[in-house]
Amino acid sequence: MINWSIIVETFPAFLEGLQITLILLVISVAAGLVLSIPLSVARASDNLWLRTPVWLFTYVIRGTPLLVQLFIIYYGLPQFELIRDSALWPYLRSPWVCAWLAFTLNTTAYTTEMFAGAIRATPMGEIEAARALGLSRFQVFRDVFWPGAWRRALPQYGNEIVQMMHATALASTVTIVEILRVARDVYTNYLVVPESFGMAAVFYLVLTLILTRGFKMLEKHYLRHLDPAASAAPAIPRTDKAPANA
Amino acid sequence: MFHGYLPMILDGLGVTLSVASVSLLVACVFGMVGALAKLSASPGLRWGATTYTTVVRSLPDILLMLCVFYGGQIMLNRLADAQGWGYIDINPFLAGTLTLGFVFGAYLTETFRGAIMAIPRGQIEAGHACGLSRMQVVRFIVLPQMVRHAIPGFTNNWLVMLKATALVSIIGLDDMVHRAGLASAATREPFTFYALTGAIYLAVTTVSILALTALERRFSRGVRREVAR
Amino acid sequence: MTAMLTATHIRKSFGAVEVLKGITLTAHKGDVISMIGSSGSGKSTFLRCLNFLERPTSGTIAMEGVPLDCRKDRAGDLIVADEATLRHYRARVTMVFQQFNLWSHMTAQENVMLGPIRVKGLSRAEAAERAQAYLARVGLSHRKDAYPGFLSGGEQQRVAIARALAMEPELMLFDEPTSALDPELVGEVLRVMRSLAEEGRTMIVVTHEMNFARDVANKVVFLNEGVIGEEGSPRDVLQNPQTDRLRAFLAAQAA
Amino acid sequence: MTAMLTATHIRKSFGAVEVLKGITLTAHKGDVISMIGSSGSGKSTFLRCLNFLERPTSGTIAMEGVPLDCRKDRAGDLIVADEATLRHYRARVTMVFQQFNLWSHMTAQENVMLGPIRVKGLSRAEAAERAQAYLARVGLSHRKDAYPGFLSGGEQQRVAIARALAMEPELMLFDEPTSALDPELVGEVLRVMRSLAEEGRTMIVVTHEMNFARDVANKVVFLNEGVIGEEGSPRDVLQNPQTDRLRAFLAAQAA
Amino acid sequence: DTLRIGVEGNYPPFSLVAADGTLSGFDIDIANALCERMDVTCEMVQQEWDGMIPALNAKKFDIIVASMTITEKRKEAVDFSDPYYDVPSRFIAKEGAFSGYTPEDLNGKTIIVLRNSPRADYIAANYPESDTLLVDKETAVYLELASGRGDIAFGSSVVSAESFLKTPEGEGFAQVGEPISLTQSTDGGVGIALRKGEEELKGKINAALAELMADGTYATIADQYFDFDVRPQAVSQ
Ligand SMILES: Nc1ncnc2c1ncn2[C@@H]1O[C@H](COP(=O)(O)OP(=O)(O)OP(=O)(O)O)[C@@H](O)[C@H]1O
Ligand SMILES: Nc1ncnc2c1ncn2[C@@H]1O[C@H](COP(=O)(O)OP(=O)(O)OP(=O)(O)O)[C@@H](O)[C@H]1O
Ligand SMILES: [Mg+2]
Ligand SMILES: [Mg+2]
Repeated sequence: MINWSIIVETFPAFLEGLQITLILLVISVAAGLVLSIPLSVARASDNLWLRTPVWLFTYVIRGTPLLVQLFIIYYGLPQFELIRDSALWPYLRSPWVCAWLAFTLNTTAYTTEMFAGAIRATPMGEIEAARALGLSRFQVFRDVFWPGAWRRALPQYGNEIVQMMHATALASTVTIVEILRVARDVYTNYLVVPESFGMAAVFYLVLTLILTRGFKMLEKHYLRHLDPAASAAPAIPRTDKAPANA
Repeated sequence: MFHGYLPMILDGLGVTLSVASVSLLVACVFGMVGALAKLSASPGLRWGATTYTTVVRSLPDILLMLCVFYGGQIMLNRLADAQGWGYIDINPFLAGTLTLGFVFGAYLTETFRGAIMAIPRGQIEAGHACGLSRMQVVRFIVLPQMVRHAIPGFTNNWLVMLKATALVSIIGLDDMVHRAGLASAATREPFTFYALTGAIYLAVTTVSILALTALERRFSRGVRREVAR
Repeated sequence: MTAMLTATHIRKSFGAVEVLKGITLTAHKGDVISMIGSSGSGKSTFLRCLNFLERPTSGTIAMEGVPLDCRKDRAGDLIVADEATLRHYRARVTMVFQQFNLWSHMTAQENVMLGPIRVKGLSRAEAAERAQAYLARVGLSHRKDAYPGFLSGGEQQRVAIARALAMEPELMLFDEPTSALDPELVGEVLRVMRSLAEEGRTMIVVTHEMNFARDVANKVVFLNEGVIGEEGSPRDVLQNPQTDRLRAFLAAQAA
Repeated sequence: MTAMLTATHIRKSFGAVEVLKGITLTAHKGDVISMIGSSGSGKSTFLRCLNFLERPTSGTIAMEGVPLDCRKDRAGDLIVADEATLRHYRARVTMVFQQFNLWSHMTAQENVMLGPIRVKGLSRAEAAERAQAYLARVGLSHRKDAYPGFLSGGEQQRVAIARALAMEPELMLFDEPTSALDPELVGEVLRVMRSLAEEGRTMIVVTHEMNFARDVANKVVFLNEGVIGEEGSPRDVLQNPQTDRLRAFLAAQAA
Repeated sequence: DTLRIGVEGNYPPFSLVAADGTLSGFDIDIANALCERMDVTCEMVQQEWDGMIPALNAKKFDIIVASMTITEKRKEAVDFSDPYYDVPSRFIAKEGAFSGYTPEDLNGKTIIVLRNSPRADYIAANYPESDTLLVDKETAVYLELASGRGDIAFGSSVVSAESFLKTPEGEGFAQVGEPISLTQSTDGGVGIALRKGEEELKGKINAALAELMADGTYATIADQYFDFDVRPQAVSQ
């Protein structure tokens, strides 16, 4: 059924594609994380002037397809002479920068909303307690506010990373040879589905499993304050509740 | 401004919307079957449904679309040849909607399963105890309440799927994005047409959100809203 | 006196645990049977078996002398042979639950109407009329358009009773109908049940309300670890317990 | 006797509503001042003003005779002129809250260590040692690695007290430290507070525990609608109330 | 009986989509003329270039009339009719940027070329020291050139002239050096692709093509688009 010689022949290409996929994922997610922290604080703030622009940004990005965003950046921007003549052009002409930009904008928008939700869920008392001890604003943010929000957002954040990994497949539409592009080329050349798209599916499946596992471990670490085992201690004998119908 | 390509793009919106809505129907069927399978007593069905949702959610949508589009057609052809049915065409519309429906069915499976489980078991028992048949219980008690529990997840999935229709251009369906591509090639103004497409998507998203919020309110009759947790 | 419902040698196991160990009980027309017993003794399970919400492991159930035609399911439990028979039977033997189990997306009146329309085949208009009559019967005419979420516990339970009544059943099963209620709401439900008893309705009531058992029931059954410990008139069973078990149970209830 | 903290003419308005109408209070070293008053009288607001969690509208606060240097913020409320001064002041005057407000992602010990590390500049090792000492002080050595979510309310509040103690403050503010606790857990917290008082710590305690006020405090302040209604020794205030308001309040507490 | 024809729409002047959505171009006209001659009703199915052959083999259509050059590699997957046109390829770049197009001239430069095409193979074989930017459609080659993502493009001499150099964006760009014929490596030019083994259909198409060329229909169509001979060499000789 499966033509192993094709697999042997194309496997190195897939490995290179894997490398590209991973690089795309890491640079987009890293930039998204850095950007979304301040943006989410602004998004959750009481100040209308801070909140609204960020809301607009996330609304627009989340309301349009990533593919269209990617095309606007990759094909659209060079339409303008202004951009072609600008100092940014040497960067923007690279498909890599375009894909990175589109993916970063995208993950930033989703992550910002996610973190903002977690921030809104912060128990204000914990913040006051930190202030009341004399911690500085920055210390409160670093030691109490952010760790709490991060932990609340973590399970969702794991999903976002997996989604982002899947989204990198769209880079294949702008000449970047990541896993899916390799698969499409293999398909065009050999016209076989299992050895091309099937192979790509295996790669993505394994990546997804690894990422999911990784986040499970992160959760285990970061969410140990929710884990009874982590707090196991000589239990105080509690008086049993009286039977309901006594 | 659009060099006369606006009607063609708007026509593409029609394609996009019909792809999205037909896909949604397909997804609802897959999702409902998946949810019932996951909740069924049969280990085989449960295993099948779990495999379906796990695999689909572990792969990029676009890859799944290509798999179904090419792989599905080739398999169908082989089957047709073997059975002597002659050629059976999966046109891109069918392929696109089936694929999107198949993919989002996996997401809706989870949504529906959660929604069914959110219905207190006692209400179903009360239905049986009155002498209602299984179908009647599903129709009059499970479904109407499920809708309410499912709407938030459903809204999310609809919005994601609406955006995912952009991918059908890659398998050659003549949707808005595909037409924007043709128009930009002809006019050499890609920004104009992709931005226009983005704006149309945003408008459709906005309308969807408003409509689904209204729908949710309608199905929440009889529910006491919890004030601040 | 006709035997309305006869349950014979009902057994029920969950996995390896046998919860009902052969229970035989007959309800005659007009009987008000009160079942008492400590938690876990199997009262709910028995009642649920009577309605086939739980499938008995063995035993027979007969209505007016006619045994229900049953077959074994894959797990080896009894199931009514034919869906239509089961539905017909359930319409004759309705059940009122501890947790009310009203359908939260329907108004009080719609809750009461659904059974008559779908099972008894009434028209909407007939069903509405009937629903209003039974809602009035439990004193809730003025709340007919309220959704369950906006009713107090006592009101909800009374709607649930109206829902059962609207099926015009021959026998009503009550599983601790007042124990999910705040103490101040118990009275209104008991009042309704008392008046049903006075009308001559046949009822089997699992309850912890000893006053109800004593004053309203004409028969009290004490269930203990899956078997009937004692049964008889309220006077015999409650005032003159024969076993230590029942004595201990009654003492605990009084405390 | 040195005046540790002097708050003079503290006023606080929320919008148009004046909640504190000029309150003057002096705490001397070793004082245990108990503040009582009906709900909404402004006790929490006053305590929060003392810690600048709430910005007073006007008034002055002085530590050991030295007034804090304040300026007006945009809303016209007072704010400590300089962030470093505020932090230093807060480290000297710590607060224990009704809702404990432990940091849920840190263990008991980490909760106690954070302030000393970040504000007092202790090393982790020193802070850990200190944290263990104060956790032992409140009887929770064995729970030092537990997360707040798995501590009982009483244990949480004792950790919160240890957290405040670890700052080695000169004055401790308690805002109804026991009122979020189940009755059976109140005792363990009060015992700790009582022993702190016996050590000679200076404390201001908002409380509804009349026994605590009577037995432990050396001064009781009755707040009424934003002004001090009565103040004096527990004996004078509690046993010999001068105003109808206080009499009514005490009667309600006794009921 | 309908014949379903796979066409592309992104390869002016051979095939393009007008604002009203209608297809036009040389390929389209030839396809229509063929249908008329073969006396079958035709249905045009638009397909991205990328999936053209897969779609044919998946029976989404029966033949491809989309300027598909006949190559050995493609012949492994599909059959071809006789060639129906042949045009050389050509380099295009900013005017004056390149004096020649030897591998030395283009050393280290980025050449833009259509992915999975004979031209891409040609570049890979002859310009190993150059970088390539492989794009999905022929029009994108010129979009990318105009936007500056590559230094020089290698495209169809006709497409580049008609759809790029004549447009405002093409201003300042020029063809570099001589036309390069890939006829040798491509079995005579551009053909109509069919699924393997459909000999009967192939025969009919070849017969119809020959008739079109003989009776002047072909020339009439070609004259609308080109001012030079695009007939395949095998025919023109
Ligand atoms: N679905 C089930 N699976 C397994 N065990 C069950 C199930 N339902 C009931 N049981 C067990 O059967 C026993 C009898 O339960 P049942 O609910 O009938 O008691 P009960 O007399 O109604 O008690 P209560 O007064 O608390 O309602 C209990 O030990 C219970 O744990
Ligand atoms: N942030 C705020 N904004 C507006 N009003 C407030 C705010 N905080 C407190 N108040 C009002 O100030 C008044 C005093 O509140 P405070 O919490 O100080 O009372 P308290 O004496 O502590 O009462 P309790 O015993 O209920 O805790 C109340 O009427 C309250 O509604
Ligand atoms: Mg029970
Ligand atoms: Mg207070």
